[in-house]
Amino acid sequence: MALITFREALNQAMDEEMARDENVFLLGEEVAEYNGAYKVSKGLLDKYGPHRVIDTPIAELGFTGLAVGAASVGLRPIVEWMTFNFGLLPLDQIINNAAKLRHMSGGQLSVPMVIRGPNGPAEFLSSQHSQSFASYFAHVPGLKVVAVSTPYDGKGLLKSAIRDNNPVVFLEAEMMYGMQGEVPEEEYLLPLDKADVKREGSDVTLITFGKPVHMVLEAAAKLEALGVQAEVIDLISLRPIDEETLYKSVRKTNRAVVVDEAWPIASVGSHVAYLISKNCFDDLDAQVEFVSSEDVPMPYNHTLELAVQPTVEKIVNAAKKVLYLD
Amino acid sequence: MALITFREALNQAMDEEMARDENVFLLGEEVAEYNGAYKVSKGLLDKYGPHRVIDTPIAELGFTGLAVGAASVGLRPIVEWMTFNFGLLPLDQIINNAAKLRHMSGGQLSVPMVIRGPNGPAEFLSSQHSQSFASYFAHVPGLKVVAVSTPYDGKGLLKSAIRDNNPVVFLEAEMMYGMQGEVPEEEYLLPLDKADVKREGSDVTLITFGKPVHMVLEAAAKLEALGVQAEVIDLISLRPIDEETLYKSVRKTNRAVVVDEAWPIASVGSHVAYLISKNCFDDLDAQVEFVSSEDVPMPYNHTLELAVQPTVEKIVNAAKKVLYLD
Amino acid sequence: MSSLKKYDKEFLTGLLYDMLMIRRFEEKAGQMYGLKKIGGFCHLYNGQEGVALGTIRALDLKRDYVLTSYRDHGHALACGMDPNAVMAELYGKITGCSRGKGGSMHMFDAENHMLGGNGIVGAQIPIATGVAFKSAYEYKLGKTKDMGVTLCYFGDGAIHQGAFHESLNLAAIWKIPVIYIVENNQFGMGTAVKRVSAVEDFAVKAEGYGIEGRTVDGMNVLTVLEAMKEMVEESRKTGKAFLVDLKTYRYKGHSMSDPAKYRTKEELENYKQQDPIVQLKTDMIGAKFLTEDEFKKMDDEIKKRVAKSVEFAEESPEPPLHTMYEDIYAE
Amino acid sequence: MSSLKKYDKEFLTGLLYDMLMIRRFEEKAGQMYGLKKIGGFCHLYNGQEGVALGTIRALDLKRDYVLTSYRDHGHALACGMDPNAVMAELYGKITGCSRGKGGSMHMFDAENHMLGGNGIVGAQIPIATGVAFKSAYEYKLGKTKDMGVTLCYFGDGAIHQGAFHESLNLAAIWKIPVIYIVENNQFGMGTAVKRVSAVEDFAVKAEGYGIEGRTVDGMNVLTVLEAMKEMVEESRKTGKAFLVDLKTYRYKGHSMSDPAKYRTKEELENYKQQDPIVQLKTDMIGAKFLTEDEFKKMDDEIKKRVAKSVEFAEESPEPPLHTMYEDIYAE
Ligand SMILES: Cc1ncc(C[n+]2csc(CCOP(=O)(O)OP(=O)(O)O)c2C)c(N)n1
Ligand SMILES: Cc1ncc(C[n+]2csc(CCOP(=O)(O)OP(=O)(O)O)c2C)c(N)n1
Ligand SMILES: [Mg+2]
Ligand SMILES: [Mg+2]
Repeated sequence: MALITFREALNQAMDEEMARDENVFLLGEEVAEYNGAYKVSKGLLDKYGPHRVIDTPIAELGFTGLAVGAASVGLRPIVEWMTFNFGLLPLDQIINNAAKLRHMSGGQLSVPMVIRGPNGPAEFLSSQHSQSFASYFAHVPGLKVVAVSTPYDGKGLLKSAIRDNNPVVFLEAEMMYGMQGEVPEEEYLLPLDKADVKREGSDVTLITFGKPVHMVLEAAAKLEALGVQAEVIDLISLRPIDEETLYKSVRKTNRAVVVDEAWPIASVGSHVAYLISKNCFDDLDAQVEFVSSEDVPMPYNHTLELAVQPTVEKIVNAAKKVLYLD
Repeated sequence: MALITFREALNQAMDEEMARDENVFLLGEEVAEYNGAYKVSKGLLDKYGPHRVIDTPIAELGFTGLAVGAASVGLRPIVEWMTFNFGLLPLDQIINNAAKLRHMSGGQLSVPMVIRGPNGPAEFLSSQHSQSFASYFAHVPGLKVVAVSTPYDGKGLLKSAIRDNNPVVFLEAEMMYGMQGEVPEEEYLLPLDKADVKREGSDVTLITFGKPVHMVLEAAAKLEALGVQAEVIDLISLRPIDEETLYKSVRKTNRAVVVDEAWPIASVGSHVAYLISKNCFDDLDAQVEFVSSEDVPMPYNHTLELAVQPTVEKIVNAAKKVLYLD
Repeated sequence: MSSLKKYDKEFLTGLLYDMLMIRRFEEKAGQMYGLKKIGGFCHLYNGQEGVALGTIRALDLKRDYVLTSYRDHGHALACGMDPNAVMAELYGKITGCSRGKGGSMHMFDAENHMLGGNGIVGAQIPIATGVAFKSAYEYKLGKTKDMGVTLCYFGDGAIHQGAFHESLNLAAIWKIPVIYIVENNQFGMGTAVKRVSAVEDFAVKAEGYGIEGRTVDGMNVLTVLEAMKEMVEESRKTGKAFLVDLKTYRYKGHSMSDPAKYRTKEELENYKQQDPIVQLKTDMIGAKFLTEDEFKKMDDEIKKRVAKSVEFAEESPEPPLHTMYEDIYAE
Repeated sequence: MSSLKKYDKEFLTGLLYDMLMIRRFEEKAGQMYGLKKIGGFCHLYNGQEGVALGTIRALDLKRDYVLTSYRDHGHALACGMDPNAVMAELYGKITGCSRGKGGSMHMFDAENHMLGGNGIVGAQIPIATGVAFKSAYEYKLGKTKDMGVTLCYFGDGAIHQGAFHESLNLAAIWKIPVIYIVENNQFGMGTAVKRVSAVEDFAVKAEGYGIEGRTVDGMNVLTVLEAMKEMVEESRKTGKAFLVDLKTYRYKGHSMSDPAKYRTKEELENYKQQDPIVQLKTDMIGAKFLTEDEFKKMDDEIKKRVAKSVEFAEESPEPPLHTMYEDIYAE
């Protein structure tokens, strides 16, 4: 195992898949000569040349739609959106086209593409640049959606996403690119549709995905100090949702807290909280708690922006609530 | 009271508000000379002229953004999107601008505009033209979101929406424009943030919004034949959600079914189902059931497209389930 | 008018047959719509046949591609799709090209390189650019000696969409062999082209992207064909993109529900004088490639073929309920 | 170079002062960013001062409007915003123009008609078109005799966004008094303009919309001013829109985190030779409107003013926590 950063893990995944299949190519703003706004594509231009690692104009609708078309005739584009905040501009191409071309053609076409980039709150960026749009994609049949939280998962899942024959929305986080983690030297793939138990425990199930996984693990450590064994589930797949893994855990712990860094209404988090509320109705000893971001646009001021988001403290408090410890 | 159609009710609302305030204007594709794709703006061009009833090119991002700008300096645009399926193209202007200009300017600007048009499944239109995007707007702070189900509500709410100093997303339905209902002759306004109990009952609470209200009322009538008194709540406001009205009802009936014609994951419906699950945890005698559309793109074939959506039968069955009648 | 001499009779007869097939097919589709056998939006192609045939016959559909909007029956048939599959799709039957999932707006025939059929105005423009990008990609990687060319059709209304702007720039800077064809039928729904554009001739927009623009009479199928052959050939070799303003006219309303009150009878009649089918027929008779009798026979044959497609659609089964869960994800 | 003779000394001194204020303000902002007093993206304006001043001084900000991108400190100051409010906003303090909600990318001053500051590339283009639409609306309803003019700034990178295309068409067909200004600083982040555009001069795009295009040297503030005055006057009377390619250069990286390795030192030095501040200063000294000493004094005064803004920002309180729920909905 090697200790590498998140960006290196993602880079390796793309590198290996590009070496493996000539039809895989990467396009996006600043991905080539600049090596990526967050340096995730570092070195790929040198290795694969300008025909396969392509700097685009700032024209998200155009180049995303181009990727949809290229995928529909057999190429395997990886589209990097500099951030998912800019993903509203090309959204029509994902929701109305990538997700539906197969359906509308009665199964004649497939759209093997990956849309990846940082999603969710970053730092000091105010309200247009610090949003989680996970729910917009999770909502839509025809897409697969995964959110990653560790270099290990990142590499294995991105490789699977690239090989998948469907449009896969791949959610990363700006604040995680520098995080380190162990990654095997040998090749591996991870399933796109499975949740991962990141920590075992018997007293309460904490469920989240993406960057907040780390905060939730911290909260679990804090809870341990209080004598509470929290099980932490990283949802990973936001579409489809691996319900079985969730219910198995909650049927054991009888308590659940869901954490999502998005706004609350119509979020992936509240949906998961409902699924558990419904399907574990007889097993739950308390209401399912849900920790989301405050229902406000993100302020620039750092104190406020931290206060707006989930925190370890908020998660611990939510866990205490379902454990009747407060 | 006069018996008028939904389209007439909406037309009256715009007409009255345009007569009242010179800053109110309507723009969209085919709203002027063609009198609206669904004839909602019939006669307004003749009455208010081409400067205030404006046919646009097919450029949703451009004319929606134009409306955002015009509103930020004091005009009161009503933007008609021919359908909300085309609302993905201008989404950035709603989510990143209309909803945030006030915030990013520290309260200096306001954006008094209405975005209206048909949302949700229609008929024989396949998957790009038959979608409900309610959750995309309900998700976002800075917006107000209402869905209407009767001519009476439509008129009173649209008038309030036009007078509101915030961006209001106003969801109609193609299949409802011809429906008739009683509307008072005298002027009235309705609050944008209140749910409406459309039918009182004591045994189970059925919650929905928009077009499915009618189907849910039908289901309630069917349930009555089985001796079950269903209370039907029309959510109306999807942002903010009138939680009080919901909980009051569920605390009385101890059972709830939520109906939403959207896809299930991260929908307004599953969010409401979660809110009830959580906040009425001790009052619920059964899990909250949720009837949504099937998690698939809409097929063109009519038999399939009806089967994909909520039906009276599915709603009755869900109610029976929470009443343990099955 | 271009001289007929350089074409052989068989080719011209085929061209006439194919245009007439579209005309008769659309007439029948309109009729079946009236009988409620077909539902939803249904955008007929009557009047524009010269465009589809004149452009698509310039292609080699083994490697070239076609993408268009919701007004797609004509292109589908011109690409060689079986009328049965098109009619059955209009009926929403399982035997339709899209298994009843797509309907009128979503005709697809992957094998014949007809890649739809798109209901979002302008959405096919980036997608078509991407299809053509694949041809450029393989060429740049040294896999092919020249390139497949993609024809991307859209309306005079669609040209104001941002997707148009973003795509043309991409095609220009990346040398993508795509030919953008404005089927300029003078109206976007009820909106006359002049009410939403400050320029009359869309070819003028090409210069802003550093590509070449052309204006072509879309009512004469041979004029179209000759212009297209030139462009296709050049694009195939160089990856040069073109923007073509093809002037045409639609005889029917925007869709079946539109009475088309926004235009005069005289305007419509004026265009019918230039009808692409009548023009070719007349020229062929003039050149002794055709007699009135032969034409009549051809027409009868076509009508029979169309009737057969209706029969096929009528007799085809509905898609079983479980198919609603199919055709969503690929393995 | 335009002759200085027609200007009075006071006006020119003001122009020089304002440009230098932006330069010194940005230098200080960069410094404070280095000290982590300011966070996030911070896009400096050094080198482009001639654009903001040359354009905005052609306006009457009682009725004209300014909207720009995230690279907005320069425009904010040029519109007459208090440097304290700008610096405090960079610090995220409650005394900032946007109460610490917006930061570097979102400078707003509604009173001075500076309407932001937008972080989404190109998003301000339709919005500015709408602000100008209001002026046209009131004019068409007979409320005003002529129109307020809106200046809409965006970068050479932004021009490829669909929002640009859709907006220019609207402005043209509805006679909206908006002047679209490409601040063509040669790069969008690390991407040289030529790598993403097949045309060199963006003014050529104007014709495709039926509006007028101009190319102007953005490094000479008086050249800019004169060109702008003409356009503003015409737009005010007729609602004519313009597209202006203003050639300029940014001295710093795209944002504070960009080392700008994608360009040569020579290129940068070459542009610094044409520095807008140095140009005006030299010309003024040549015309005996200014001495080196006076310039030095002016510079000192400006530096003090900027230092004061830092002091103000430092001493200002953080926004209280409850303000996170404010400024979202209007009454
Ligand atoms: C993005 C989008 N906006 C609006 C519509 C509704 N609509 C369908 S066709 C049409 C008119 C298109 O006109 P044009 O591009 O000239 O094509 P034509 O129908 O004349 O072939 C409109 C407005 C749509 N389908 N998609
Ligand atoms: C829609 C969108 N895409 C991408 C970005 C990221 N981004 C911010 S600035 C920038 C470059 C813009 O270049 P240009 O328009 O030339 O303006 P300049 O920075 O040179 O002033 C990019 C790609 C963004 N903010 N918004
Ligand atoms: Mg047209
Ligand atoms: Mg630039």
